[in-house]
Amino acid sequence: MATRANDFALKIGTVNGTGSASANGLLMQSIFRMGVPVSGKNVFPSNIQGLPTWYEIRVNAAGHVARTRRFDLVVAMNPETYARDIGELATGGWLLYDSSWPLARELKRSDVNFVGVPFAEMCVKRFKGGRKRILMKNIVCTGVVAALLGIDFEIIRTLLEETFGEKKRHLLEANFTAIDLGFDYAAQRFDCPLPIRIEAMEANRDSVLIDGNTAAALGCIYAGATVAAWYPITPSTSLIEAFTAYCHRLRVDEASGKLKVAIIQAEDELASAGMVVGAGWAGARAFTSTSGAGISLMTEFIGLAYYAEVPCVFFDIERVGPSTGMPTRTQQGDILMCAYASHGDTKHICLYPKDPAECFDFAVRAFDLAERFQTPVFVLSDLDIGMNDWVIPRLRWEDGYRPDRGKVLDAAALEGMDAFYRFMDVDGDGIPYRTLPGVHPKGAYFTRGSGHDKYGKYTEDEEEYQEVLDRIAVKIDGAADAVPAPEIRLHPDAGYGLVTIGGCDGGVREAIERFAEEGVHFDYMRIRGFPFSEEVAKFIEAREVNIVVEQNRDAQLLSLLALEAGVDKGRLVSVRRYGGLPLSASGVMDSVRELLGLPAGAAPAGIAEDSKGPAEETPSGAPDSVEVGA
Amino acid sequence: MATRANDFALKIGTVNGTGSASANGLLMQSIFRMGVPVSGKNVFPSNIQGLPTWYEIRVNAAGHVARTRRFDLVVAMNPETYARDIGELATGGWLLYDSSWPLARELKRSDVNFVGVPFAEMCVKRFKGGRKRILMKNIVCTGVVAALLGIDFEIIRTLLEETFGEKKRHLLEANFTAIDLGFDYAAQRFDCPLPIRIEAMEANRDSVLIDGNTAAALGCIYAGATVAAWYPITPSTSLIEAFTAYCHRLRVDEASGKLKVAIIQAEDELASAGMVVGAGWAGARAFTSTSGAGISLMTEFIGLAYYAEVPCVFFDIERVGPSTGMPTRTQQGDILMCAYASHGDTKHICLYPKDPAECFDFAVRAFDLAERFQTPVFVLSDLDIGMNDWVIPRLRWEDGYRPDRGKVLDAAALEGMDAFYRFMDVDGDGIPYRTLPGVHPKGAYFTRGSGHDKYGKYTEDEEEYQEVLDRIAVKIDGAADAVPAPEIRLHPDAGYGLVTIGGCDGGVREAIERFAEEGVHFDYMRIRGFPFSEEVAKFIEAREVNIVVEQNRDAQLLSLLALEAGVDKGRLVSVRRYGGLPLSASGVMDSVRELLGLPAGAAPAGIAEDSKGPAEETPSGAPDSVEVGA
Amino acid sequence: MTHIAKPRVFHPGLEKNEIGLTQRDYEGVVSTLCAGCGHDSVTGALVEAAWELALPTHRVAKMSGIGCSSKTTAYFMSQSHGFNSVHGRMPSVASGANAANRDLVYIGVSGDGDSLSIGLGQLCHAMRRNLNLLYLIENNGVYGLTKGQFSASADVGAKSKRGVPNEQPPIDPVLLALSLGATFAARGFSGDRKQLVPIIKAGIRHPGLALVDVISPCVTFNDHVGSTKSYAYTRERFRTAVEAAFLEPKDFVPSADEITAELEPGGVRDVRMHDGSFVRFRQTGDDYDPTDRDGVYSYVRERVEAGEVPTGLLFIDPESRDLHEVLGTVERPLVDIPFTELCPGAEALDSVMESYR
Amino acid sequence: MTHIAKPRVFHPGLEKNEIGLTQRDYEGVVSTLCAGCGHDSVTGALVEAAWELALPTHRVAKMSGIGCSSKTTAYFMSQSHGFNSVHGRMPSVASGANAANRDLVYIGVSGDGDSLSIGLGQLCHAMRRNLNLLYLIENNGVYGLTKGQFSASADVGAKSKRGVPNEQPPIDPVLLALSLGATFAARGFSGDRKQLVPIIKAGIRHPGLALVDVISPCVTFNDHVGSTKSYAYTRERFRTAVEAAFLEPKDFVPSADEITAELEPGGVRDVRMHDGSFVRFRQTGDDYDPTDRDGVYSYVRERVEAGEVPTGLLFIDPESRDLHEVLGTVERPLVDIPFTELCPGAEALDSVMESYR
Ligand SMILES: Cc1ncc(C[n+]2csc(CCOP(=O)(O)OP(=O)(O)O)c2C)c(N)n1
Ligand SMILES: Cc1ncc(C[n+]2csc(CCOP(=O)(O)OP(=O)(O)O)c2C)c(N)n1
Ligand code: SF4
Ligand code: SF4
Ligand SMILES: [Mg+2]
Ligand SMILES: [Mg+2]
Repeated sequence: MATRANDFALKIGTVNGTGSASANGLLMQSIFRMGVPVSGKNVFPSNIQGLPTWYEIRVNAAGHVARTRRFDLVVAMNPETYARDIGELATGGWLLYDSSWPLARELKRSDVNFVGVPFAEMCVKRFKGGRKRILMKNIVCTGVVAALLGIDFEIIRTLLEETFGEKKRHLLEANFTAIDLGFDYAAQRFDCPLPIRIEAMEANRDSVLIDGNTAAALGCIYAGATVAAWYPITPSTSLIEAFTAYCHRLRVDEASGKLKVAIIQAEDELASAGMVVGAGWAGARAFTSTSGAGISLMTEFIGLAYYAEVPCVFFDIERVGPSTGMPTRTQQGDILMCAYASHGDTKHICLYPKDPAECFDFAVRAFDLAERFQTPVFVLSDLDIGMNDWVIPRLRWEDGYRPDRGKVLDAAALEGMDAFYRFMDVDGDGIPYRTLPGVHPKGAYFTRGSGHDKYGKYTEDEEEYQEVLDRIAVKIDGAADAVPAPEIRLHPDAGYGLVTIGGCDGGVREAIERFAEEGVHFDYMRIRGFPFSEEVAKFIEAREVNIVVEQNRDAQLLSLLALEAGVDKGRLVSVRRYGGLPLSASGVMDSVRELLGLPAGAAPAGIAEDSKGPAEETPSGAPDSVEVGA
Repeated sequence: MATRANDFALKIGTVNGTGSASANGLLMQSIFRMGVPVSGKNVFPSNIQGLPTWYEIRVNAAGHVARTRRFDLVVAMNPETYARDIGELATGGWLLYDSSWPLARELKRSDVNFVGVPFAEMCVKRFKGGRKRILMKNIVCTGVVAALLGIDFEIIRTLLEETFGEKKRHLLEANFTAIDLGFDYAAQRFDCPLPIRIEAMEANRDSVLIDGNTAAALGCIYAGATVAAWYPITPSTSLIEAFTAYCHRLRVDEASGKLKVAIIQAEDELASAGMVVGAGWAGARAFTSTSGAGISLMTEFIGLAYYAEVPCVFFDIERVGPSTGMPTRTQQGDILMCAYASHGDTKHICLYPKDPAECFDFAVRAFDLAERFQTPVFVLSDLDIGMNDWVIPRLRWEDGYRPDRGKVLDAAALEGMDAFYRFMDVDGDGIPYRTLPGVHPKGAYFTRGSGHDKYGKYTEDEEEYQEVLDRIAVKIDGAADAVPAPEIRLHPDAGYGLVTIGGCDGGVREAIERFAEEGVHFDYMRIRGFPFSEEVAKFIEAREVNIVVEQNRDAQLLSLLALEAGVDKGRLVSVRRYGGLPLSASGVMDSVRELLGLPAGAAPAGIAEDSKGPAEETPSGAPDSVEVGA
Repeated sequence: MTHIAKPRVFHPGLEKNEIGLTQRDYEGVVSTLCAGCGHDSVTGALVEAAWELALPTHRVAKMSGIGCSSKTTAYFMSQSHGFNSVHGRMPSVASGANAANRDLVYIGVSGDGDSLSIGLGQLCHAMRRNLNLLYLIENNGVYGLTKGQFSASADVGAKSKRGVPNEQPPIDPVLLALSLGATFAARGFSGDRKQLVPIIKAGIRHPGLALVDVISPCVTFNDHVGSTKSYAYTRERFRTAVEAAFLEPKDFVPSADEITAELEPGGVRDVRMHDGSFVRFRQTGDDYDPTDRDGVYSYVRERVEAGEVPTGLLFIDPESRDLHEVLGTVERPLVDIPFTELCPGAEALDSVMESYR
Repeated sequence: MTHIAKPRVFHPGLEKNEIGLTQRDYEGVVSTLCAGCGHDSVTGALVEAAWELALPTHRVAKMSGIGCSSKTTAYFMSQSHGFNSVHGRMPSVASGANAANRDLVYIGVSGDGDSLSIGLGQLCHAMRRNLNLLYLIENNGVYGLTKGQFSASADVGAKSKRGVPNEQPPIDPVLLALSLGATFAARGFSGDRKQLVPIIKAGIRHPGLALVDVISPCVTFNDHVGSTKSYAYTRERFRTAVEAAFLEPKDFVPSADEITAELEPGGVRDVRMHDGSFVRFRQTGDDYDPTDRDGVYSYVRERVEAGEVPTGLLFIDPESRDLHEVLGTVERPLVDIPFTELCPGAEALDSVMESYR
């Protein structure tokens, strides 16, 4: 096989709770340090210890980050999943397994190469204690993989030193031993590196390797959020954990050593929602982070915040629904719920980041929008964006930034007024003026979720009630131009539009590039905010066929577009992938091919992919060979 | 003025908590007993005592029940609202007020007749004790009105006897005295009856006067519901109260005197939802009754019931939202929420009754649908339907009815099976077989809201997960032909379609009749269930312009049609009335005229109406005279 | 809650407090509750207490849920911000507001349905969090606003207006508070303003959650014979466990009895509050220690079992540490910290980024 | 919760109970919890108790919320229906099921987060409703499934794995149960199956809600030094308040000590259950009356204050009346009543209609 540097995918199958996570991270980071674009997907179970778990690494010089469905190298450390793991190996690929025990006959495949290393034996010889042996096995394995892929050994050693440093000297030693053990073993027995290999590049000089939840947490800190209320739920928990950790580093008052933030672990999601509403009302930039089930529980409070016009920010790190669903799998199933959450007539501003970079950026914007429009704002991320490590341009901050507090009247302003009316449309933009408690007697008003007129007085009069509700509608519609504009990429010869959202970006854009190689071109639009701006409608109206790609069963983005973009639904066709794994380019291509009746084109060299995928959307006839890498 | 028998509207303005309710009921019922079609709307405050409250009665030989916005007779018993009450009087109408005190100059209107009766004085003379005087004032007033309208006095006396009977002899006496007092006073001083009057008919021989919540409660009893869990919330509380009262009468076990039903007042709506889910799972026909805010709190449980496929019934007696909104006003603001409640991909069966008759019928159907499709079913009624008294055909029951329990396997069936799999699509209709706990060991399975495969086993596998979720989608779509079909009324010369839902029926159909008198014709479709059947799409597709009339701000029915009926949104135009009062024909006509650019036609004699109404939808230029009755 | 502004006739006679405000300045819009509703008396006590404490009106935040009781926040202190939130969730809204601005005086008014039925979880956790909040439960044993269904505070055997007895054990907010580690628990009666006002004042000054359960009869749905939350019943069973007076630092004179460790009837004991003010407890006959959590619990249980309604400032923990002390937040209200002190700036972000390379 | 069917090898030796089932027949799918998790021991105790009581497997309903603990309902009695509902809401789901079919044996398993944090309100109200349910809280002081945050049962001063101490007062489910009028309250330890099994058996037979708080250490996130819910800490502070044995009617022989009103150490007292079975309490040194609600409360408070973990079948109310008695529902399970007995029929409707004319 011809060498294929910096363009392949590998998958590591282990058992969770055995320390494989850190070993996987080590591998990812070392590739990143070699300056090569890389992406990792952690496919883990909703359990703490003892079940199968996988880590997928894609190395792609061109910077494609989408998940792949076939792998060139599979590291099978968990006998329980051998069969499945071997099945996902691309023809001509390599299987690395623990040869301490013979591999069952029936698992053999003639079209792939089996590489056995007696990991268990080696560890038993070299290390004492069951736990240690289990942990070190992963490191030994990393050593082998490093050798096979030609990863710069020094980088690995440096990384280990950085992680353990002087304090954990003994651990460091053990890790060194293990790494060497694996590296040497492979170096001596196999001709390393394999045709698939890492070759140093300079692509990451200005990049970082970070997950979306951490980036969002940093965004909250930089936006000046001072109150966070939360309740643990996968995959949103790490956002608050990162926020907490960084507040203890960046939000400590030198003098007193105390915190310039209040982070409250609430008893449940109803309470955390209530807390951010209360804090927003009192004048703080407040947020909560949760996942679908949490939003369901917050539904009543969301309606209150909408109607009482209280700024607050909700992060919904989506996971697979409905109900408890699959807590450790990704999906975009809350698009409709967040847009309309709560009873009665409500509509909410939503932002849809595509990666950690936008998580950081949109987090900041979310607070500005919430205060400017005095309403709840949702940031819809998902498990893939939030919990996986992504290579993104280093996050930067513009010190000139000042928060948009919106129309808040201070003491001086109030002093000069004869009377203040909370819900009056003074400027004709539907946005009333707001006062904060404790500022000035003249600013006092009564906030309520019950019927009120523009003066803030309780009412049961139809016209007084409607006047306020209609103004709120105007206000929210006005946000269309304030939310992040759609990302649009046009191609002169494009025949169709491809419309998508959030984390689908990588898979869809890669699909577009690969279709381009087949001479089929698409215009691209990624929705980044709701309410939809003019541009969204323009793009769709300008094309007969707009294929909407999203990760849910019911085409929720397409539905929202049909309802709110004021476009002809007939121009929208749907492609959905919602099994819970990040979107892959080949998955998109399969469906698009089927939709447009395109021939199954040969995949460009180097991308190992197959056409297996969710039954209902795959051209059943597609021969398995078609997409297998050369 | 020419006499106008059995075709006029009157309004009574009093203070709540003064016993006016029973007096109003007395009036309503006596008219009903005279065999004349009548409808009453109670416009009351969200408070227990001391605030203005109104009762509107419309008498209409043709059977029109929609609310009117102008009145021929206004009984102003509450000085605090004199101005407003007098303002709603139609030209040529009568104002009945308490002349114990002189009427303020500025309140006088030259185009109406003022009828003063010294109610307070009369009561002080005749009755002892403040409370008694206040209560009796309303009865005296009823006596006066009875005389003015020529209501059969014997009927009133009989009604009083029925209410108080022998047990409350003293009360009966007092009421007789009061009624006579008022009747005689009027009979002697004014030439009774007025041109607007009641003339006995035979229209009600086979009718009853009942509210929707009571009818729904009876439906639940007849459907065999055995578990009801609830939490008080206006306007849904009276449904459970009626259910409770009738269970104590119709569900008592002779032998033991115990109840064949469990009615649990839960601590909140999350709990009541959980209880109906648990009861449905255990095999009971279970329901809860609530209003918007309650549904918001039940959102998480609704998703569980959908995904775990548990039958249960939710009554949403809608009131004005968002948030606490106006608890004692009516609206149709939960259409979208109920259709899609909960995170992830969910879709729910919804039924939309138009009056108490359908509340009874649909309650029964709701349980059949819930068990047949093993899913939550929503019955969306509203405050107007639920709490106001309607004249409807006497409710009848077909003893041949047997509940549709759907696919439930009994012990015998299970005994004969090798293995039972809960979520398998055996029949290809997307509906799996179900077993009940305690029936047979072979029927045991594990119910969960987390990912599961068709065998009921926990899964995190994308294809196993999708297989189940896709089947559920098929199952729910299959309900389209099982829900109540739309009510369709065609007119040969119809140029447009008028589409509406629930309680809008009366107002819209009256508008159609009145437009017909102007030579403008409409085809009519009233949506009665979701998912939408073929017919719905056919009707809409067959017409260029379909005007969708509904009572919410955001055109929720129109949106649902655009999304789910598979029709071109361009054919749908919206008319919305959402100030919280029941829909009036003139309100509909105003908006339709504006939409279609029709001339403001003269209203047919006898209907006292004006064109005042929610600003944004009223042709501002419409001269006030136009619609005032001759 | 309809807003009917009161005629602000000028009364030269109206007494002014230290900051020059009259009680009128602490009033709200006219109540729309039923004539005779206990809640209106509680409102009166609140006005009196706030006036006596000379609270700057705009520095007070009134929090409530939904119910007749929750409506009352509109009936006092129109010059203060008020937040009438959603049913049963006032505690969380108050927690968030308090987290954002710890310097305001938070007055929460709720009902027994709002706090003990739908809101029980939030009440319990708010007590555990000990946020600085006066938490008044206007307890009438029923859901007034929804027309009189039993709430979770209805006593066993209590009869509804229709004569149906309640059979579920009641939740006694005071016992609940004691068992969950609350730092201030009291019970009053809307019919006894003299006892209630000092309790409210102490509760406002208490640095933590001050739970005050006020028996506040619902004249419309639960004031009949057979009710255990009626005026008559409460008056009859009313028992003062211990008397409490609130003393400002300036008004404080150490009492003679102070030395007497023994607390015989009439004996006095002063408990110092964090701000230097004092609560002076006077024995009423029972040997009673308002700082002994378990002792108070047993006392209340005994009296309740004996069919009495034990009242007074029943328990206070002088060591109370509020939410912010536990969270370790800065003294300054978070809302007062300028953005520049909250945003770490470009450089800091740059060094953070280093750890992601 | 992945379903790995256990190899059902035939063990001739496996003992059979009265209905001919072996313990194997009461087992579930293989646990996916961490090796050493306390919850697995509780599962074992449940299997043993169910087998000893000879429960017909299909007449048992297993109810749970969400959490590692809630997962365990899949790990016992595969031949029983199970409902793993949503987080913190098991009590309401169980209430509904119980309302529909009162004849099943309801076994609810929950966690401290599931029951005391998000689910606190539902737990409290379920206890007040006293539905017939064995309510097991597998209490480890943390949210295991979400990786170890403190739950509402974490003790003051308890240190998280990262060394951060908890400062909020804990909720003790037993004290909560006592103060809310629950009719059965016990505490066990996953490490002491001998004590736990009879408690579970008595709880299953108790006609009402039997709250059993089981200290069940989370080896992954809360079994370190500094934890107050670790195996080591619990073993060290473990104190048996009173011993309890469960006796079937047939096995019951009135004990000699029975007459001794005085309960000296070793003294025995038999409490009769509604179905004729007995719980035999044996004094362990403390003069202890398991039927004295307030006495038990004070005892538990004292021991806890003393830093101990008081365990045993702490309180039982022999007069317990369950949900159905209060609701006045018929003896027969509602699900067993044929439709024809539920539907009043056309005639009845006709007469009802008369009142609307
Ligand atoms: C989510 C929700 N459920 C139900 C209601 C209806 N509701 C309004 S007030 C109330 C009970 C109030 O009782 P309580 O708190 O005791 O106040 P009271 O009226 O007795 O003073 C209820 C159930 C509501 N507003 N919101
Ligand atoms: C509504 C909702 N919020 C949050 C979660 C996430 N969650 C799952 S289990 C759990 C806590 C479990 O703690 P506990 O009940 O103590 O069980 P343990 O794992 O400790 O046995 C949480 C917060 C969820 N599943 N649903
Ligand atoms: S109903 Fe009861 S609680 Fe409500 S205002 Fe009237 S008396 Fe007060
Ligand atoms: S995380 Fe803790 S509670 Fe969960 S299984 Fe592991 S040890 Fe048990
Ligand atoms: Mg109350
Ligand atoms: Mg736990």
